Amino acid sequence: MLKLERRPAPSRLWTAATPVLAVIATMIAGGLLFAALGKAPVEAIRTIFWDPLFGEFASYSRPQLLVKAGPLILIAIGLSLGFKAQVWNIGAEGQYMMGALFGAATGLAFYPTDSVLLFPAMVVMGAFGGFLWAMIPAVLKLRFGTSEILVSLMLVYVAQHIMSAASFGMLRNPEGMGFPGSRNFQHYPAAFNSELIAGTGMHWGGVAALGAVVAAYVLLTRHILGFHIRVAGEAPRAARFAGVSPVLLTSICLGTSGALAGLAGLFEVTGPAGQITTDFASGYGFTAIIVAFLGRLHPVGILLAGLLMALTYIGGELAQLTLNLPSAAVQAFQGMLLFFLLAFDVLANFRIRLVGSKSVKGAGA
Amino acid sequence: QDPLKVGFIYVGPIGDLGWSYQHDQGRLAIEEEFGDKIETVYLESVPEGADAERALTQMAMQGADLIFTTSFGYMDPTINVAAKFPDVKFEHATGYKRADNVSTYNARFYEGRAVMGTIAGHMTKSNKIGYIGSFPIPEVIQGINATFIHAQKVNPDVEISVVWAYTWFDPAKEADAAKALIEQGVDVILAHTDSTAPLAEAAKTEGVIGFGQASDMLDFAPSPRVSSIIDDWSPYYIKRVQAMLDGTWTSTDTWGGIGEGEVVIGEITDAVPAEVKAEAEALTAAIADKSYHPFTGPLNKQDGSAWLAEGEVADDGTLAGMNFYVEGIEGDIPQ
Amino acid sequence: MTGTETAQLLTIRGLTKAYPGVVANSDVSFSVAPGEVHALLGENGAGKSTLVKAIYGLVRPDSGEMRMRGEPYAPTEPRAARAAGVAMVFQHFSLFEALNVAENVALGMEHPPRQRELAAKIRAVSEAYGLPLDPSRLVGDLSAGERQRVEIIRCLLQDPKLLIMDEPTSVLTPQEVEILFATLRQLSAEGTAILYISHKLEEIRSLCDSATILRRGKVVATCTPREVSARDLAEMMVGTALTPPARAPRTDWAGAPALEVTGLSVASPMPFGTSLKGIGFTVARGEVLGIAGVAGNGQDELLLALSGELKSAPGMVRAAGVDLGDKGPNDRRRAGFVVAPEERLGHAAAPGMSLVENALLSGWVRMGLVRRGFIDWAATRHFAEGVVKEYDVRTPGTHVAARALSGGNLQKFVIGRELSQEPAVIVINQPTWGVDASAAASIRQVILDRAAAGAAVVVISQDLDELMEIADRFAALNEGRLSAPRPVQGLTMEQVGLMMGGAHGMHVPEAGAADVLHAEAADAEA
Amino acid sequence: MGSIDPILLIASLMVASTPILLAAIGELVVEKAGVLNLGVEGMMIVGAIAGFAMAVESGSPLMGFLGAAVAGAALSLIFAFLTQVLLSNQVATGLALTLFGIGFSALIGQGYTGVRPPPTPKMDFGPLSDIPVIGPMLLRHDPMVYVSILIIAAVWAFLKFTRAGLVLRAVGESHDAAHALGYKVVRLRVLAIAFGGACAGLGGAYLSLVRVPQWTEGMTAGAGWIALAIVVFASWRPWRVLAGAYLFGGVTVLQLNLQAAGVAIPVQYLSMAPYLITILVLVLISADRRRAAQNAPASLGRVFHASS
Ligand SMILES: Nc1ncnc2c1ncn2[C@@H]1O[C@H](COP(=O)(O)OP(=O)(O)OP(=O)(O)O)[C@@H](O)[C@H]1O
Ligand SMILES: Nc1ncnc2c1ncn2[C@@H]1O[C@H](COP(=O)(O)OP(=O)(O)OP(=O)(O)O)[C@@H](O)[C@H]1O
Ligand SMILES: [Mg+2]
Ligand SMILES: [Mg+2]
Repeated sequence: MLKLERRPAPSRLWTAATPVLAVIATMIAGGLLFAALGKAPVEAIRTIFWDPLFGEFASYSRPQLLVKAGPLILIAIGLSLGFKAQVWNIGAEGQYMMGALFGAATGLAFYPTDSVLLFPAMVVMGAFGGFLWAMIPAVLKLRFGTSEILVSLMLVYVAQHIMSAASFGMLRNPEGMGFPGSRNFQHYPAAFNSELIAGTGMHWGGVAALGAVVAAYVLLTRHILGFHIRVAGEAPRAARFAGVSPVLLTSICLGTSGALAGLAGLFEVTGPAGQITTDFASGYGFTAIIVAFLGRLHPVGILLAGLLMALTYIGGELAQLTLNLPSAAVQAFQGMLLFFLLAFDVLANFRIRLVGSKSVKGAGA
Repeated sequence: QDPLKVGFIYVGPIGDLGWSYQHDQGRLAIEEEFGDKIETVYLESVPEGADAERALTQMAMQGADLIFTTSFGYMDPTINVAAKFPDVKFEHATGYKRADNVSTYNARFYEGRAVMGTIAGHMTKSNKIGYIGSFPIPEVIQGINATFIHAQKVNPDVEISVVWAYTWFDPAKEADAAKALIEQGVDVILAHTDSTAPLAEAAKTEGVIGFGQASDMLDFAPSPRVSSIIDDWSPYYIKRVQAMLDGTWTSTDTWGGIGEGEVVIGEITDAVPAEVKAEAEALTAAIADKSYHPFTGPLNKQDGSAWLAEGEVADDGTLAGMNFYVEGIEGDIPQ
Repeated sequence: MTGTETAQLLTIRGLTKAYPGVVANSDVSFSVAPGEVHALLGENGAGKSTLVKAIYGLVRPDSGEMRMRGEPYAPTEPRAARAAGVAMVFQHFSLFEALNVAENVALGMEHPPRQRELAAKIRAVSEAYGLPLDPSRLVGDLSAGERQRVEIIRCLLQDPKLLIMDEPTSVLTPQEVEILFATLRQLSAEGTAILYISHKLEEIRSLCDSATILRRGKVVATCTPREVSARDLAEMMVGTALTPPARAPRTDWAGAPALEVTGLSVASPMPFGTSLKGIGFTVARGEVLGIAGVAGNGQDELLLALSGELKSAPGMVRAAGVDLGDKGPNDRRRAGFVVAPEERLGHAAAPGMSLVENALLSGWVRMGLVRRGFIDWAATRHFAEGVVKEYDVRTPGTHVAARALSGGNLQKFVIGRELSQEPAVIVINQPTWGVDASAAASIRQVILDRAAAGAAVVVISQDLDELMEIADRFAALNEGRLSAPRPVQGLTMEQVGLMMGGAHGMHVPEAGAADVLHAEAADAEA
Repeated sequence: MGSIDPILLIASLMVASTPILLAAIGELVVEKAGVLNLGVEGMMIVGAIAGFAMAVESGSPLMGFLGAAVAGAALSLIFAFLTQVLLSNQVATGLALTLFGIGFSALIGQGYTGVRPPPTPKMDFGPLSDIPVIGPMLLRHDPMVYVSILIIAAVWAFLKFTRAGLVLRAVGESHDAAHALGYKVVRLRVLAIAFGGACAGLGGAYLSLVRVPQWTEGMTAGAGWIALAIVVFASWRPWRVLAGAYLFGGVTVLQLNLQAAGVAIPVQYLSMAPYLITILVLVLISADRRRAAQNAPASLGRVFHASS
């Protein structure tokens, strides 16, 4: 029988090794899945993990990794702060949409303008939109003890409806022939979040993501607030002993994650997506939860996990194109990745022992 | 010589049995037609926006020569990617932006709706027909108007209730919407959403009929599905691929209907009386040979203001941006 | 097999159980006869609980043998133990707060009768033994003493042959202890063997027929407790001679009282907690105020209200005349407060964090470890190392997680962290809980030293001996109210017991209680 | 135009609510045992496809529902293994389960799009179903509507009257105390999780076999999350789960009925209503903190590790 023995302190070796093990195990299990679907497993794995980085068209897909990973990392960093403090914001998708809406609405309200202040104002409003949306569960939790998991989630659906109402009403492009959707920011230079250096895929969203990684790292390792966030997650009563106000901390965690998700939405709508449409949200807010866990709630881990996740998306697309791998297979594959990560996590905190059934003398005598 | 590589990107899964499914049927039709002269690739469930642009670029880089982008939301990504790949030809469905290497195409679904409206007007006993709308966009509003105009033509007492589902595809919600309409006494259901759920719901109540939408949905024949309006993209896709093979492809704007074979009226079942069936078939024929246009005056707008004078025919521009109901329909279009 | 062995109820020979890093029981042998009250003695961590858990089928020994009435006995789960007539009252209650008394009792029985019958039975048996209980009340709403009655009734209803009690009296007032002892004596007279674990040596001397003493998992002595002194028992447990703490002569400090609490009333933040009602006291510089009380009478809440974790109204708490009533923990720390809560792991320290991080936890305010929000890790490490060295904390280093320290060492670390901050006011709950005698002595010494240096000290403890030893004045918490403090000098145990609330609604069992029990048990079988 | 007939409205909300009702009562048992499984959506959709496939292959809706229950339970065992044996974080594991379930169901469902499942017959109550009001409102449904109510009643009776139910509540209340008394915490929790999975599977199959009936990818469209909300909303009491599910289903159906009846309320606001009302009720329920704390299983979501 297997027996788990808690390690006195988490093993550093295993903490670092388990994500790698999880990826390898996912490759094996995913290979089996693809084989079961009648696809060449090795080729499928290579297409997903190798080709986007080093394949024929890697010069295009590598920057695209950044484009795709940027919002994931930005949102995941915010979420990880909350998760560390046991504050479960799982409605980042809604905050992402509200950030995009607030920011885009600000930009469109001043259409047309070429003021250089416009874009910074939009950034602020984007962050504010996400912040505001996240403060709803925060306030309800603090005031009434309502579960932030459920409220933040319900608000995703509400945000989705607001999004679609906006793209049909308030923000509809007056020159769009009656079709839903706002003006395209590509044609609105003062509000457009363009590539900073052509061909790199790096736009302000990517810069913000990297900035967030660094800031979160400093916060968590050097700053007393980060320390308090960690204590709150580790031992809530010890946090209160240390003078942490749960009200303040919950607000900070939810507010920050909302603001970062809002920023991600703003950079996305003004850049890669280009416009507000009913289908603007494409699951970044939910995928970021996985990224946060995949990165073990550590800023650098999240950076890597975001890139890895982007890789599975882009590689998955390639596999669809070249191997006809159904898109559902890629989704199942991502689910497996998370399962394996969670499963191997146990190695960092526990020693696994094989125990034989030792005989107790009294029983036999 | 390499086979011609034709790419498709779909907004939903090809298994949605609706919009994306029908486009994929078109893809299969060209494979059938051209055999190994061509090769096809596709990407399904591609979100509109940034992902679409990347997907299109990857497809173009993988050597696609002709790419069909099958959702309105792919309009800007298509134009952007087309600018980067001047040698690749693009075909964007339902949009209005074109370029030298970007064509647009759409289907005149309202022509089919006119036929359905005629059948509905005859078949309803309660004089109430129900319409499940997806989103309040011109294409859907054309369909509601065309249905109502032709139902009223054969049955002046008819009323239409519209429920907006705000989704193209959510079977449970579509089923609930159909049910709500039936409970309001509606006995003919039309849907401009993509699943078979409304038909399945109609099947649960005696005497309620409906129509297949996007695909034929023959599983529900002979009743409740008494006929259907099928998006058949194959004729257009075959024509365009042929043009590529012949080297005669140019940027065009195509808005085909029943006459072009893009909109097909599915078999009218025996649940429909013979004379109604005959009338519907006559209307279909008249629309096909362009001797009749479903939007022919005299027609007023909902508020009673004149729209089309006697004998006047709506122009394509007005239709493409249609954002009003015709006289006789109650309720507002959500803004 | 000898005759005496079959005469014994339970015989244990060579029992060994090892945990990673500790051998909890090493070659333990002893036996218990029917009707015998047998004490298990030993320091914290000596292996007493492990041993009784093995008897109750919760822990599987690595080797060794157990016999019940001469028959091999190796319970694999508590159900088997209960079937063999073993019942146990746990050290940490095994009760469910959101369930009612009858449901809690039913959960500990093999074949409980229907709820209605069970309720009647609980009423009858509890009356007969002088432990009245309402079967329909939620356990969460009961006092600690009442909760223990639930556990005891649960055992009694099973008509046990062997009753194991793991530290049952730590939550009782002296009067309640008397009643419990009467019950136990009666059970023993009826032939029930009792295995009794306690750190209260006087109790053991008055109750038990024999004792087995464990040290570091091994049996180091057996004796008849009535025949030896408490001091001898203690020295057998520790293995060294003990010296009581020395007190420096009192200095009289001038000025306002260092700590002044007036009309302190706060609601408990815990779902089943006790709210504080109008607590008032003052502590002068250099003075130690001891606060006694049975667990669950508001000790935790009082500590939280003094530390600032629980906000009170302005004016309720003053230090040297400054109003701190509505200030949080860090503002109070700035004003000179240091606080050591009872629960070391999870409250005073974060289990998964290193000692350095745990030093930062409460030390940063007074020790200046944070500048403009940024942490000075080097200084923090230095502070932590200082505490470890000065307070003799045995640890491989300051990088290890708090969880990895033994209870006593962690307690030394926590006390050290707080006391080395040059405090003006010290509040400690259970300073030596779970700490071995020599370490306990040194902790008491440091507290007295701090008082001598001019700090005002509040010690909350359930250990009356400890309070008598270090406190100048004494008060008791009872259901959230604090009695008026009295000088320790000249206080009798009787008076202390009354201050703690006497025996909450209990009375000495009637003769013939056992008949009720047995009649009930017979019904249950039928 | 028309007005809304309350009899028909109630009849249709019963059908519309049944999937979330089934999923929610399963989750209630899981949470009563102290486990928070956020993977309801994933288990539902796998139940939807598994039930659909079984029904189509066997031609029997009954087999379909059985298959769905088995599939839901099987998927939930992944969660059980990770959280109960490998002690993983329950929130993250539940989310992973949902992600995996959605992808996996789409994979196995590829051959089933456009297939029509065998119809599930209505219950036959004979002349009873012609009783005015009661008949059309309550007695003209398919068997699963009644099964779902029976499950509620059974869970209620199980938790209230049986010893196993008492043990389950005890485990959810304090796993350490339950362990000390010799109850098999992990085994019991695994069973509860499997039961929750089976119920979620049934709920999914009800969607694909009765309510829609059709298989399409992603067809649960968030119903699993609503089920989770309803458990909290019901403060962990079985009959309130019924009330909560019917309330939510009622609001959903009502908004479509209002539209169909031509009531002039902006559609966008109507369609947000179910979510806003859920939030509102969650707030009202949790506002009474002491009550909420007493009803919530005290060990909910906490990892149990028996060290001895
Ligand atoms: N589950 C466990 N895993 C690892 N070590 C354990 C476990 N349970 C007990 N120990 C260790 O075994 C030793 C004996 O513990 P035990 O609880 O039996 O002591 P005790 O004599 O009852 O102490 P106390 O007086 O504090 O109750 C201690 O060192 C303890 O830390
Ligand atoms: N549950 C546990 N899991 C793992 N290790 C444990 C556990 N309990 C105790 N230990 C380890 O066993 C050792 C002894 O711990 P314990 O708290 O029992 O010490 P102790 O003998 O009571 O000492 P002290 O007198 O200082 O309290 C410590 O090193 C501790 O890390
Ligand atoms: Mg013990
Ligand atoms: Mg100890």
